[in-house]
Amino acid sequence: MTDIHTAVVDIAHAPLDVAGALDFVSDPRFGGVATFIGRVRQHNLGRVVTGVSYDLFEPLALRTFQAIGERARQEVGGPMKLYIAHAKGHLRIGDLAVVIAAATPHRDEAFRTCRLAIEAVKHEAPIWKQEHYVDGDSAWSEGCSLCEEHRDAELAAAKQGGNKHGHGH
Amino acid sequence: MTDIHTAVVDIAHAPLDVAGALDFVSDPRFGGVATFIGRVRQHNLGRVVTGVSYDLFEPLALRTFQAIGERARQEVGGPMKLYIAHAKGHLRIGDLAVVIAAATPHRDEAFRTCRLAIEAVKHEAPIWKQEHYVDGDSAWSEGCSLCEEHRDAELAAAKQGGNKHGHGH
Amino acid sequence: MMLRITLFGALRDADARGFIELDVPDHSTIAQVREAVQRYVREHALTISPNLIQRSAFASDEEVLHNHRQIPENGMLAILPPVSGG
Amino acid sequence: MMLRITLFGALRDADARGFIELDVPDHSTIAQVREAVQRYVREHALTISPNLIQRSAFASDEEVLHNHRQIPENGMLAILPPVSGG
Repeated sequence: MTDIHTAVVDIAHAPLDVAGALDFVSDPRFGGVATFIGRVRQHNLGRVVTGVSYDLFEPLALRTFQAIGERARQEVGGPMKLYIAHAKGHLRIGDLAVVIAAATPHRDEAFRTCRLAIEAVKHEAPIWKQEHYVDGDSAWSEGCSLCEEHRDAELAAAKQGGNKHGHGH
Repeated sequence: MTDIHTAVVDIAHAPLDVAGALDFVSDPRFGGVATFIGRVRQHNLGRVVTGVSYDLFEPLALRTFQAIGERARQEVGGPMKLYIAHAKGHLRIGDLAVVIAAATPHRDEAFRTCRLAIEAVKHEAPIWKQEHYVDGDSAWSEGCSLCEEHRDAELAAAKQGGNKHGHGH
Repeated sequence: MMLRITLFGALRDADARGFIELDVPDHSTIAQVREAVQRYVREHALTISPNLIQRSAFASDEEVLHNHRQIPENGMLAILPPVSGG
Repeated sequence: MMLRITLFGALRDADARGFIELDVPDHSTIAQVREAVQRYVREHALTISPNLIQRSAFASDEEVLHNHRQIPENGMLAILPPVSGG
């Protein structure tokens, strides 16, 4: 299908391409385009971050992005285009980690599709973030378990906690 | 304040500038950037559209954008940057009518800020859209009344109707 | 006093110059201006529906002025039909 | 059979080569592989917490394999600690 574009981009070669994402979803049928861009922040949980490294299980990540797109298409139930790209490698502050663009005839579906996609990428895709700190230390971020039993428990806990995950993303 | 940028862009001179919006909201404190782009669609309510014209009451539109930004800042209650630009003049299919970009430390506030801003621009800013059809006809879009009594009634009706306005935007 | 009311959107059809001028009593309220505009379009711009005037707001450059407000001292108003930006 | 389990994220610390190899009975389930990995890290990678293995998922290139599933015939698995993309 040409309505879903997925990519893993090694940022040693090229940055994520927001203009390319907008081009991909552009279509005369669509009046609403919602995008989400995740960037590397300078602080996290009170520590000064100098950069992050993303590790990906690439074949499964791409399949997961595609599955997310198909789920979004089902949800929308009408025409849409969705672009999902995630960076891999070492990123500096301000570098783009993830770019999502969703286009639909009207804005509400575009926002919902974009949000669905970024939440699913964060919670389901085999991607790991390691933060590097100004003091030379580094740490893998706490994450969401993909084990069904842990995942269900974590999501239930997240709902109780006002939709915030304990691990802070 | 330099955290809110507002603009009305005469597209006879230049198109709306998505890259400029992203640059404006970019900040090492912010990990989440949500954008909304409204484009001219080829169809509306079953008619083939060849273009639209936007009429704006420019000084009040800019003040309204600024007020929307200040409301968003209150809502977020923390650091954020928000860019709101709307086109004026004659637009063709695919041209950008509105660009909103919101950046905050985390994604949830970015999405909420972006959504708040586009809803407010659509419902509160003194902007009028005239659609031109393939048969040579044209029509001003039905809109949201800015009269307090009509507005309250329309918003109440919209809520009853599952958050969809009767006039379809 | 003479009021100049700038027209927007569908109300531009009321006068090709983009505004109408009305003589109203000093310190009129917006509600009174609205009635004056209704009379004006009944006489001069029959294609404009009274309902559209009813649903329109009035504004200065700075803010929307609701029915109880007085007209600005500079005599400049805008009439804003229902909005459809975005 | 020999299983090769590719490591990701924090689990890369278990072996600098990026994978571990384990000899497991044919047709083992993922639950059994998980136990074998727990034994392996207890012996060879003490910095890895057993809780992290417990919260990790296993997958082929195509899909996450839950505890009741059997190991793939090609003997290739990936172990996925909790994810933190985006």
